[in-house]
Amino acid sequence: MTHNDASTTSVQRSAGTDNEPDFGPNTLLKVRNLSTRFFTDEGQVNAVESLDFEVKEGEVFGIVGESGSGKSVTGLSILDLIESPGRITDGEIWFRNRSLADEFNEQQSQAVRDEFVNLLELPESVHRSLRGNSFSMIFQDPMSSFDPTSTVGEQIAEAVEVQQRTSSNPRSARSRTQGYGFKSMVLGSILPSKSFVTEPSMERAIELLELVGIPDPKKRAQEYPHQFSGGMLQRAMIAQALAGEPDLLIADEPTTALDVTIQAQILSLLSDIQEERGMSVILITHNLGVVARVADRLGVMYAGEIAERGTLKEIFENHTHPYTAGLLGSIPEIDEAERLRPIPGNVPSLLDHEMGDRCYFADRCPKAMEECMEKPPEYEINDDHRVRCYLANREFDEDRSIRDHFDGEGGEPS
Amino acid sequence: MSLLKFTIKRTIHGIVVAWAALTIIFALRFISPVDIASALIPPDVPPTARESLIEDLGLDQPWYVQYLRYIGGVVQGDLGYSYVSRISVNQLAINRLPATLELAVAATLVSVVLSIPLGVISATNRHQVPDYLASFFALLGISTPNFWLGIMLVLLVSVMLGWFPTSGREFGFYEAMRLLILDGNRYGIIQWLYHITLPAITLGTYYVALLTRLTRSEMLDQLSEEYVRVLRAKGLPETLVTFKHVLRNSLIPVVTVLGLQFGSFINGAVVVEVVFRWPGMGEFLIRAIRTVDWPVIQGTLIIIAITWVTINFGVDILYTIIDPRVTLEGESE
Amino acid sequence: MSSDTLVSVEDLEKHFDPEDSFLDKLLNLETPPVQAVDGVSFDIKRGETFGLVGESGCGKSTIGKTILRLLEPTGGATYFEDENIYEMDKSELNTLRQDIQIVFQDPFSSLNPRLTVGEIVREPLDIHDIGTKAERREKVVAMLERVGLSEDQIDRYPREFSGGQRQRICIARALVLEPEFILLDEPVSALDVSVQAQVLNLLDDLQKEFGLTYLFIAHDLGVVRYICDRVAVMYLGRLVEIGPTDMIFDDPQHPYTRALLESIPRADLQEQHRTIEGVSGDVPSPRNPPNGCRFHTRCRDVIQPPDFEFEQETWQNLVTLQHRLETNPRSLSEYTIDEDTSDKETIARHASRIREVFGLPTLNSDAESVINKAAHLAVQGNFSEAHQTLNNAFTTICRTRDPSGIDIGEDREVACFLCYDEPPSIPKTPDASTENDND
Amino acid sequence: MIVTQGAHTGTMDPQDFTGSPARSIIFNAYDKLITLDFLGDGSPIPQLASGWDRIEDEVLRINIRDGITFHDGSEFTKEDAAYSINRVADPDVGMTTRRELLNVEGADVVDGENAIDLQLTAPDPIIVQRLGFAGGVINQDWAEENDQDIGQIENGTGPYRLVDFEPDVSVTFERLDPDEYWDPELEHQPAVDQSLEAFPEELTYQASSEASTRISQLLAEESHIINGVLPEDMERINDSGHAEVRDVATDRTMMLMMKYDVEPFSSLQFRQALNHAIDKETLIETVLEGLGQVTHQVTPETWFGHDPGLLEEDMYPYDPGRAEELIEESGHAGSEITLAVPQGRYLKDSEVGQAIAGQLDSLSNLTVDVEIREWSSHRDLISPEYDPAPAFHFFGFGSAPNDASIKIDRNFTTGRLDSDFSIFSDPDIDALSEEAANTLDTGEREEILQEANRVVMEKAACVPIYFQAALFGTNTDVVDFTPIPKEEIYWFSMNMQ
Repeated sequence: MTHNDASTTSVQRSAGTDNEPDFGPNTLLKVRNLSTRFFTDEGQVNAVESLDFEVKEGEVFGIVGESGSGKSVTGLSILDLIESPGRITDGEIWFRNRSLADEFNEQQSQAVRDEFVNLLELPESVHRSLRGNSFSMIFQDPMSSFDPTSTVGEQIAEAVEVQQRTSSNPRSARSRTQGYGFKSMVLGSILPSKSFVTEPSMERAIELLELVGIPDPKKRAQEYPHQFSGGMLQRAMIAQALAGEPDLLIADEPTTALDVTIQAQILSLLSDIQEERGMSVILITHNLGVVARVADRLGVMYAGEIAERGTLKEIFENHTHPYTAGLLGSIPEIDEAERLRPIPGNVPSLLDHEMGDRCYFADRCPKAMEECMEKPPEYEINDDHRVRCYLANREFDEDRSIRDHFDGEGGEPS
Repeated sequence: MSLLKFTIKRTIHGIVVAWAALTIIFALRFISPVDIASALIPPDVPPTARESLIEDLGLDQPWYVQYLRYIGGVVQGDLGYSYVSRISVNQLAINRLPATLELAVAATLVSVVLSIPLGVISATNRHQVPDYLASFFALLGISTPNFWLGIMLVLLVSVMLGWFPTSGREFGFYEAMRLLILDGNRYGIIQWLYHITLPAITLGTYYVALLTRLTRSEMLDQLSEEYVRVLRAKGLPETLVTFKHVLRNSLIPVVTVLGLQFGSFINGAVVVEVVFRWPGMGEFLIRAIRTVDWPVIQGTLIIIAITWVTINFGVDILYTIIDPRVTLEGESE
Repeated sequence: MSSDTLVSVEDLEKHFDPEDSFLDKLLNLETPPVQAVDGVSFDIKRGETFGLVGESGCGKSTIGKTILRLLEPTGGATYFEDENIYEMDKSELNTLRQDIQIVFQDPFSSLNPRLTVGEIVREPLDIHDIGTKAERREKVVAMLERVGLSEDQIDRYPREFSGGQRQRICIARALVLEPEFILLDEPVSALDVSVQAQVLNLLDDLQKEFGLTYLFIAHDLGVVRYICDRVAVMYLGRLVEIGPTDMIFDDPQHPYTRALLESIPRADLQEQHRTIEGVSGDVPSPRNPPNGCRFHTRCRDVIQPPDFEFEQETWQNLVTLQHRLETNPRSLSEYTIDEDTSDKETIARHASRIREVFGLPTLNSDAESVINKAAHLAVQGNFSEAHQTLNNAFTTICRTRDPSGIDIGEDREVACFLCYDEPPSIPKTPDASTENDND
Repeated sequence: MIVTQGAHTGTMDPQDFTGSPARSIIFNAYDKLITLDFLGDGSPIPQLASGWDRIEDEVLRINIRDGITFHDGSEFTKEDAAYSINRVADPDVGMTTRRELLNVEGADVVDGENAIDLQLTAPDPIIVQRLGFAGGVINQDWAEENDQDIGQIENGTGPYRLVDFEPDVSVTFERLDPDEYWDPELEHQPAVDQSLEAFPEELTYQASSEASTRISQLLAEESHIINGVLPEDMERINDSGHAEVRDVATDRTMMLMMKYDVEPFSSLQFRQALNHAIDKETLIETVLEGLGQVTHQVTPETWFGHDPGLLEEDMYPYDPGRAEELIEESGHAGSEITLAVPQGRYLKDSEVGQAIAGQLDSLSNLTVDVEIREWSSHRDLISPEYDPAPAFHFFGFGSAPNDASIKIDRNFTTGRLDSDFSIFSDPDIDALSEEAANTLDTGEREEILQEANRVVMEKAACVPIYFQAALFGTNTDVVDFTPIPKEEIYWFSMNMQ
């Protein structure tokens, strides 16, 4: 496939021609063939590689994986938040949005299919205008996710303001900065300036704080991030993400930095809000317990790919991919204390020249076979379950094992 | 901690620092290789008058008595009399201080007005042509000596092009403003601007370089902070991200440096004032050193020290405005 | 102290004095000390893995550092093989440092990037001047191989290794002096799950092989359950429960332990249907911890005053209000009205708003008038009197007395009045610390 | 007319200032009883005095002109004249100009005559010259009223009136209307052939210690006259087309001072050797670009008591061979000596000092080091109070009344009231000096002083090298600018087209 194509510098527009995307009735977002790469001094890093998945309306889609598996980059790619030296190099991100589809149907018909638009083919400014009101995102560390010198209330009110300005004039970049002229720019860079945020936005921000269960929201809105505890701040971040009433919330490790008791509070808050508003959520985490608690379907990511995806039940009880098995086997459970079955080896390098053209998990896989030296396609096990592993249609054959190519347990390929 | 308590605390800090400075300045007299009496008394004074002058000046007293008198004098605002001009040092300093402060403020403005946009452009265009250009200018500025730049500017802009006067200060700012406000006469303020431009640019340039680099690196630091990504994720326009949040946070260390530099502006002013015949404290101090006018040397140093302490105090207060984490330290948990 | 005890911690206390200057004292700007560790006692038996768990800021890492005398305690003692380490002189301490080693959480920052792996592991040998050069190298190689690295990696630098490998290097460095006791301060929490399991297994194997004793500090209860023999649970600088791991996990006694275990999401299909009885609110500040049982402000099972019968939830809300009035009354200023407003209706409206926010419905009991009075006082900005009013009427043992750990058999101790056969009586005089204004 | 000098004045007190920059400024507004013919031969001329008469050896009667008023309108009286003298003469008041009036005990008004009597403690044959170089006349009532502020305000009788004074920064004068001034035709100044009307109506003095700043001002036509131009900048100024450089040999004798009682300088042969060892022409040519006038005695040609015999005849021609011989004879062969040199006081002082040391050092039996110090600290070293003073230093002795006795008394005598810079002592010189001080007959006195000049050289009391040149830059609009040997820039020495 295209994963080694280092010269690809722009999104390939023709991706849709060879196989048309088909959308399910409740599909909200469909990511196809997404590749995001980072061009670093050490070489090209294939952070996300030919990724496919879809998110349905009103569901929680979990993305699980270890650090460096590309799960965060996936979330950032959807919001076009990839920063230099990274770039989305290929793929399509289809998003259901009738008004956009109508708007671009004529001028850019290749970017429109029914009610869906391919965000990567729309102008960048349009893609970005969806931030806040169609998509929003919450991050791992609430303490570093707020500007330390603006009040929490103001930061949330900014989100409200953006949403209001956008809804009154969706595609105008100018309207978003109206009232924020040169004077405000200069003053705002020195003094705490409220010139962007209006009184109603501030009131709405206070309502949102109350909604996420922050006591004394009026007073708390006037406080600065450092005056909040981690848990409170994570609630505030959720409030901020809700300000734009988004269709899709991307939660990137929303509980990882928090203590377990707080983690439980935040998870139930997220889950309540999701149900109440019927919005879709992409939940990115390394904690299988967290997905188990709130996700409907999930994808297990490894080395920039989704190795296995399906409903929670399929993945937990009927997993095919040895990596999924390894991941589940590595977790020390509080209910029993049997010996862990760790995955040998290390998290793989994503440097293009070190990746090779085989199953990326083969060197750590206890069931690696000869065919694994070639990249496996994605097999469909059933409607709710797909896997990128040869074991989907054949049994592990000891004779064909290539385990000896690689070091034994605990050994590191060097 | 309330602002009031913070202010009290900072004031006491300031007083302690000022006291230390005063003591060091006092000690200078004793460290100086020249006999204090001969330094304090003009060489032409005949021996009889000399004795009485020594008595008058209290130089026959033990050092601690002299010290107490000296501190007492400073506390009462009495800095003694210049032996060269026989005028009270206070009077002289009052004439001189505004000039230096004007120059320092103007230089600060020059450096801020030039460096912050440069820093922003540099940071937002990292590793692109504007960034390299800004870095080049920064390097140029930092490696150009003040006096040389001053002389070159005078030669080019004043002597050859005749755009600005070579030196001097026709009007003080206060005087110029009074003229403007009371009489509606703009002549004074125009002259003031006309004369201060070159010295301010000369003095400010070095700091342009420094502040540009600082702003750039702070901006880059801030831009890599997680909250910037969050601001973008919520759809905030880039202008607001850059100015309302990133720049504002980047300026916090810049303000600290500015505050510290305001003091060095006064030091740097010594050279610039001499080159531009700018009648400020620096030029005054140099003259006093040349004539070994001890009361003036002491008085000038004291005023510089006190100005510096005061300005840093001001910066601390400003800090509490731009960085809410400062005053509220200790309250939250 | 029984002979199989290796480390014994007695009444350890570590308060961090804020760095107040003389001026701060003069101007009365002192900040109260952080009571990071406040009277903690436990024994660690030879050859066991003793776990110390708790949420961030509970003081578990401070205990670790204090035990190693990386921090000086403000009270109490730690005995290592019956020697109080706080009374040791330099040379004794030096010997002790060979017997005790530490592995930190972050393998990225705890390795000197300018030294090779070989040098890093050899460094303790150099410092304590053990063996000849050749012996040292031999030892280093053996140790590296033991933790799963190979001899040809000895001249590489830390940056060339992954996180898991670096933590192996840290372990090798800790083991090279053949210590008896290793303090593992969150050794796996910076690692990916798959690698974390490798390291945990390695630690387990090494313990058996070398007869090591571990103090394992962690916040991940799954990891603790997996590796520890006995566990102590900490909350706000105190131990709330201590006992054998299985018992604590299977039958937690302290409400906090229960809530902690409840809160952990399980990687299990049944997870979505499990109702979590967690804790509400945030951990209070260790500068100003609650009186009595430190957990009572968040405890679901806080004991009711003997003369009343509230709904447990109402009672808990009442405790929350009491605590707020005591420690942070200014946060209630939103509900107050101007002092000179005497409009009864307005006062009543605000009072009922407070009650609504704090979840205090109208009650049909003697409590009603007290609560109402307190709410009115609070509305008028008279927080200390409001607090006094509530305090006089409703006193709970959890608030007035400090539960000390009680032995409930099977090697377990719990610091909770619920576990007392007969709770001690409430002291007659309400506690005097109610004027404690925190700003 | 804007003049920019290297230094300025912090005070306007005509009796309590130091330095020629202050002198240049103050005497535009203040007249003296007697002044000197600065543009001419420097002889005393009556200013506010109408004449004088030595009525006794130790009493000088000075007649006062009538009808002169101060700028504040009050009349100038003999009381004011006496007050002005007494204020300076009283050592307890501590006026800096007292140096010239050390022999004055006080002044009394003369009853019935518009005159004062100056009471002297010694005959002082040059008291009139000294008065001409001393302080100005002030109004008694005004002075007593404004005791603290005299330095900041002005009330003189001079042709210019103070308009604006910023101490050490700038001072501006306006010219009086000719009919306001007591001598509109300037008849009392023989060397000035124009009337007051011809001189600038407004006169500003500024200061800039940086030569480059002064030159920039001149070239930008912001300043009409500057002083202290460096030789290397001459070409640039002359080429600019609107400014030019004028130079004048001043009265400042640049010489090497030697301490008479410190070896090896205590040896006459050694001192003579040093005199032989310096190639004065080459020094001026190479270091000073030809600016400077070689001398073989300490007194300038225009001064009273100059020895014309020494003008052409060089007692010590440049002869390094002879110098080496003399050192050999002195018994100090192989000596190591150090020359103390100031920096920032005289024209290219440190460069000249280094060149001198280089010439001396090239003698085969002498080693010479140089110690260069910033002027202020060098001045402390050579001040009378400092002990031990350097035994060998480079010194320039300048502006004073044009009388040889001053150069000799102050630099080479012992025990005189004003021998403040002297590190030399010789009975013959002391005797001649004493004799000159007590001889009132002009002809006789001239002979004594010429003899003294010769003896100073015979005893090799110093190594006179050159008279320093002063370089001024003037705008081409300035006509009739006459630089004077005293280095000052007075109103009457300039005019503008």
